[in-house]
Amino acid sequence: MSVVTEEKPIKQSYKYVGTRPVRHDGLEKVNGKARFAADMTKPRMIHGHVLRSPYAHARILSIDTTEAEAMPGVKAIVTESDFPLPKKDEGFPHRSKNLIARDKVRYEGQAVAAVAANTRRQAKEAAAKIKVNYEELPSVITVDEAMAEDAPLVHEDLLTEGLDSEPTKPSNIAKRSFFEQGDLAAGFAQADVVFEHEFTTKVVHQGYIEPHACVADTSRDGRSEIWCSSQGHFMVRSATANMLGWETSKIKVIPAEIGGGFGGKTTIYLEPLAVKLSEKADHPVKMVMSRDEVFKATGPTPGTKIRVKIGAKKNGEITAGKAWLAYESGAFPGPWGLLGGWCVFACYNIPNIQIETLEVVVNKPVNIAYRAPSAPMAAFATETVIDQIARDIKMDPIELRLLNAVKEGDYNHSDMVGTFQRIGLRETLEAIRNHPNYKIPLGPNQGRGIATGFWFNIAESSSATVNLTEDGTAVVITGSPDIGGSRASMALMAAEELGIDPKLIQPLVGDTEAVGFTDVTEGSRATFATGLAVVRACQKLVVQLKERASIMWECSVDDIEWVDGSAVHKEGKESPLTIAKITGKAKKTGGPLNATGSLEAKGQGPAFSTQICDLEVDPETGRVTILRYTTAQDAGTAIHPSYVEGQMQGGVAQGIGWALNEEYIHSKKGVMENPGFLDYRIPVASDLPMIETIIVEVPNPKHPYGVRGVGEVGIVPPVPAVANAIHNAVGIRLRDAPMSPVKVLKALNQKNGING
Amino acid sequence: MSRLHIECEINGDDAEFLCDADESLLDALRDEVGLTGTKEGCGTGDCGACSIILNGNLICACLAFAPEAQGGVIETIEGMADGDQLHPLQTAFLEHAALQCGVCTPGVLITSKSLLESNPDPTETEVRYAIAGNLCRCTGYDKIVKAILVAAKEMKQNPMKGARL
Amino acid sequence: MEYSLPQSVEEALSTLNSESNATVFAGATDLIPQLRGGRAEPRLLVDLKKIPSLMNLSFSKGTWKIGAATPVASIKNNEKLTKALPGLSEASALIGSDQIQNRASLGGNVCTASPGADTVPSLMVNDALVVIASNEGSRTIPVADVITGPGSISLGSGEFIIEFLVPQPPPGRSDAYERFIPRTEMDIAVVDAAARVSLDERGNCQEVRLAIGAAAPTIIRVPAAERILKGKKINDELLAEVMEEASKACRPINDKRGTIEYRRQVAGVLAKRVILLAEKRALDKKEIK
Amino acid sequence: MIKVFLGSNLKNFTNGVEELELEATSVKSLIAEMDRRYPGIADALESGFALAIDGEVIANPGYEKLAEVSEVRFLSPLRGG
Repeated sequence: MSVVTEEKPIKQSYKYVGTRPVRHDGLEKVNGKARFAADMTKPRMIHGHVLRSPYAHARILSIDTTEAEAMPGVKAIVTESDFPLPKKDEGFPHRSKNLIARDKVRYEGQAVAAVAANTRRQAKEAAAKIKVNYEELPSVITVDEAMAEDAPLVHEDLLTEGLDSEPTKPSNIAKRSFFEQGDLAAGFAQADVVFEHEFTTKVVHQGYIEPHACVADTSRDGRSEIWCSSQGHFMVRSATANMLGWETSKIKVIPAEIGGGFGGKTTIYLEPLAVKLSEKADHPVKMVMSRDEVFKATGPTPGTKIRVKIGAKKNGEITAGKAWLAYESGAFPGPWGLLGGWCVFACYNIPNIQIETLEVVVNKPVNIAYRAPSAPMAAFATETVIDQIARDIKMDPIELRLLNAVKEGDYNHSDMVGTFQRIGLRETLEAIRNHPNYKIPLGPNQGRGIATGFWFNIAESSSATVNLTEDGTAVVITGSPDIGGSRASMALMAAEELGIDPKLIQPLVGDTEAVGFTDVTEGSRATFATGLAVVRACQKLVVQLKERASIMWECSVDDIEWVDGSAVHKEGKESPLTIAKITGKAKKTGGPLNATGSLEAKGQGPAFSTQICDLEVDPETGRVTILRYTTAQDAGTAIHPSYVEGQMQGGVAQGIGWALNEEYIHSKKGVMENPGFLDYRIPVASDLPMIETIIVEVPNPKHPYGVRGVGEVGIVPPVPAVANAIHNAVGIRLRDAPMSPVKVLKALNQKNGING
Repeated sequence: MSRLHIECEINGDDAEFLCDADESLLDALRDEVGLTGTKEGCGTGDCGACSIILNGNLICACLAFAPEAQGGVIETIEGMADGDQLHPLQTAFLEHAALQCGVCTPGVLITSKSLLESNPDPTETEVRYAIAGNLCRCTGYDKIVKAILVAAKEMKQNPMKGARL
Repeated sequence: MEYSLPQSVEEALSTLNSESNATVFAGATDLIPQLRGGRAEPRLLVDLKKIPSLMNLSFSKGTWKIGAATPVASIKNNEKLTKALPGLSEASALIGSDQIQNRASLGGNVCTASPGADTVPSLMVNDALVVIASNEGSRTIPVADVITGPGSISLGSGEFIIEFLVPQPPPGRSDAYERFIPRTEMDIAVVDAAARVSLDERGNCQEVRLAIGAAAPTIIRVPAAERILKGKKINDELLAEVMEEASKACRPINDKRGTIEYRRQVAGVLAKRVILLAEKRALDKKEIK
Repeated sequence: MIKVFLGSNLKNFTNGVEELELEATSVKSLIAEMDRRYPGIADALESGFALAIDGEVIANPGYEKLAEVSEVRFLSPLRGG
């Protein structure tokens, strides 16, 4: 199902954009030939294994590798002494300090040393022989523990940034941010109804199925080649070089197929260790994480504690909003609370606002992005309180949202977007209101929840090179790893520009030396920003093609039009020339035809999604079963609708997992108790219904095809949508995610006066 | 440690490899035989990315010892297509966008093939339970389930027909 | 490490005699994760799947014989067995994914001795016996006597289970199994329950058996609950008492899968549900007969 | 005259001042002027910053012209998944 608004897309109609061809990388992915990171081997390759901290917090007194070095097959060992700290602190995500422990280990699983040996078994056995003398320290695992008076310090020298007065002593709060607009007290005074509640969420992992892996081959001339999967190989190059103190150009990164990222592969973990081991051993070194290592040593999304207060008039007009958001950032400071603050009230036009955010360090892995990072937790709080207001004033929850929804020309209070251009929040709300799902009758213990979500999206730098071949096809090379079908969308945009069938386009992801610099595939930016680079390159090529045709026809370029993949003489004096005909004569008309497009993109356009969740609660066990789910999202323009739907459905599924079962469970000492897919429960196929999608198309005026990012916002509404549906089903308000059967049953017992 | 010499049939061809006694069949397939289409997502049988068929039974290759393959018959994703004739499931996955990153895809395809061989006309619920051992984090399963149902229908109508790409 | 593939019970016994640090296995679905995690370090792996009696599934003289190494998938795929012992079949069909069920065996499920082992409650309420191979010849004991605590069993180091003997229920008797997990598949039981209900001519309970898993160090029977229904027709009041006794009998722990309070409460709920389902099946069977 | 709003991370350099009014023709000259008034602020911005220029967010600003501009907001560097 698709809704197109009255406003026409930037172009009137498309020949290829909006169609659903088979993706170009599909065949290799259904026949097992696609090469992911762990599928690479090299001659003489040996294997690396990381020794990791068993403690959440401990001082490293000594590391003795003598015995390990004497173990069979061992070729090299690295510890922190092999990685002098770079002169300039790179800040978040603090890789130089995080990727190998120095004075202290700050979370269970932090790397302490790494061994390379002939076999994986030898490397693992040797690593076990490294003697690390630890002095265990008390740890802080939650926001509350970390912020308690006299809490153990994760960093003894961390002073809080952003306080009104200079901090006098170190703490676990890395940064405070504060934002105010209007007159909060006056705003709440105007309200007829005010609700204030506290919400908590746990650490949640992206859960990509492919563990991190790489092969590094460092040669004697001081250069290294890395084969790995990531969301940005240029990031891998610069981050690895920085940690090693090398010049960036000494490293070449070849992107493998990436088996899921969702933000989790926007940074590196193994690569500098592998490069160094390879340098010391003089062999290519392969390193592959186990699932246990992925959970313990890579960056999940933060646990949070959030308080939201919203006031509204009886007519539904929201008058004031106050939010306090404390986000964990793991063992080193991050930006997550601030991002949550940017999103917490972003869907609504609220005149009086106060937002305070805190970044709190804890003895857990360093958090990294996860699909619309920080927004789902903030939405959990806001959208639950909004639902409560709607129930209280007896207003339809969609009408309440429509009444207060931000629209074009409104200023985004978080400073993240600035003045909203044309946006589609209202359209997603209306699409959901008009969908049959909104009116299907519900049975006993069944409930319906609505929630909406915002994500700002990101633009950044992208490059593309397009080469035309002698047989009339186009090779489109970009620097954006394809994490969700972006090669297909690049091919469609190139096809549209060049006027040829997408089958004649070969989209590739080029290595760091084969294509221009491109930022990480993050922030839903690839189709928007890298798409712009592809469009630019193709537009240049069309100019070239017309010039070549003018040479062949001995006429003026002005007499030539580019129509449906051919040069056409405006007065019909010549038969049209296809790309193949022009490239066939390229040697005679000036040489090969190719072009590049590179830019720092702007105007990505924020995304909105509104969703309905229908579910049933088993009142005896607290089990929640999702019955139906519908999501409406503004895609701007859907380049390849199937993969837009796929992004929407994937985001919803992850959000449902977050809402119901996913969480890091830590012992009191900070040891993760569920580092595997058995007890870190991501949804399985039988847990979910079909997820109906409504693609709303409110074109982004800043993109030639109206594209806005679609990858992330889908994960924002599910947690509150589920919470609101549970309330609708059985009358309990849950404000602590995940809303597991244990918590649901406990709340039901309290409601029913049972001491469970 | 002396290594064991294992002889078996893989995707219709005779194969032999050397392995350790406690090496997983998954490691042997990937590292000794070079068939990297079968993936490791967890190593504990919880994700299904390493699904293969051993002696007619769907299993997780990470939860079998390599020596157990001695004299056995193994089917992996690399043997699913018949030459350039794709299996109808492969075609349906491509046509219905049932994959995103593609790392779970080999396992899901092998599991679906096993399902349709024992139950040619599954309901949506049967499909969902049959692939419950195959985790996919990208798709929300929606398009995977639809593609399997389409392939089942296609195979009933044209039992031997696949598509050529 | 070595791998051995004995062809007979005798060969397996002599192999085990030759190496004290040996592990027998069938499906290896628990063993391999243990090896990977460094929780087991045997010198010899003894694969029992080539021994015919351990791979058998047959019915004779009123008794089902299920080889200890037989994949549990063959239980759920056996229509006659599923009709006779639907609860045991349900439990077998809930062990992990299809991939796991094609490997995991009853022998492994019992000998891993997890408090949440899916098939054990059903085996217990059905009076299942195990035949154990040892150097002193084979011996037969009730399933419940195999498991002595979480992860510990009464079998000696040179011993292994050959087969399970499960009596065919007469008309008027049937069983049921339910497991509570947070997802629909792929989890370990938070709490589970099996019941066997035997009805007399008037539909009263001649006998009820109830076993609860994952709610105590080992899987427990609940005699107090069983007594409540003996000789009675099942009704809501009696079931409420059964639920209470089932909850009371639990000695659960707080862990990553559930809390003490939750397990107690849901143990009662599952007890009620399996008894009602077993009763319904027993009635259906009577009518068919 | 351009109205300049500083984010919380820049307040440390301005003794808590959050709003400035100053003359500048480009982002470059704006920062130079800010650094003249509050030494060190230019260095602090070296690690990355973003701007909203009359409501339009620029993720990596540096040399934008500000001839017709009335308002500039300093934002923290952006990040997404």
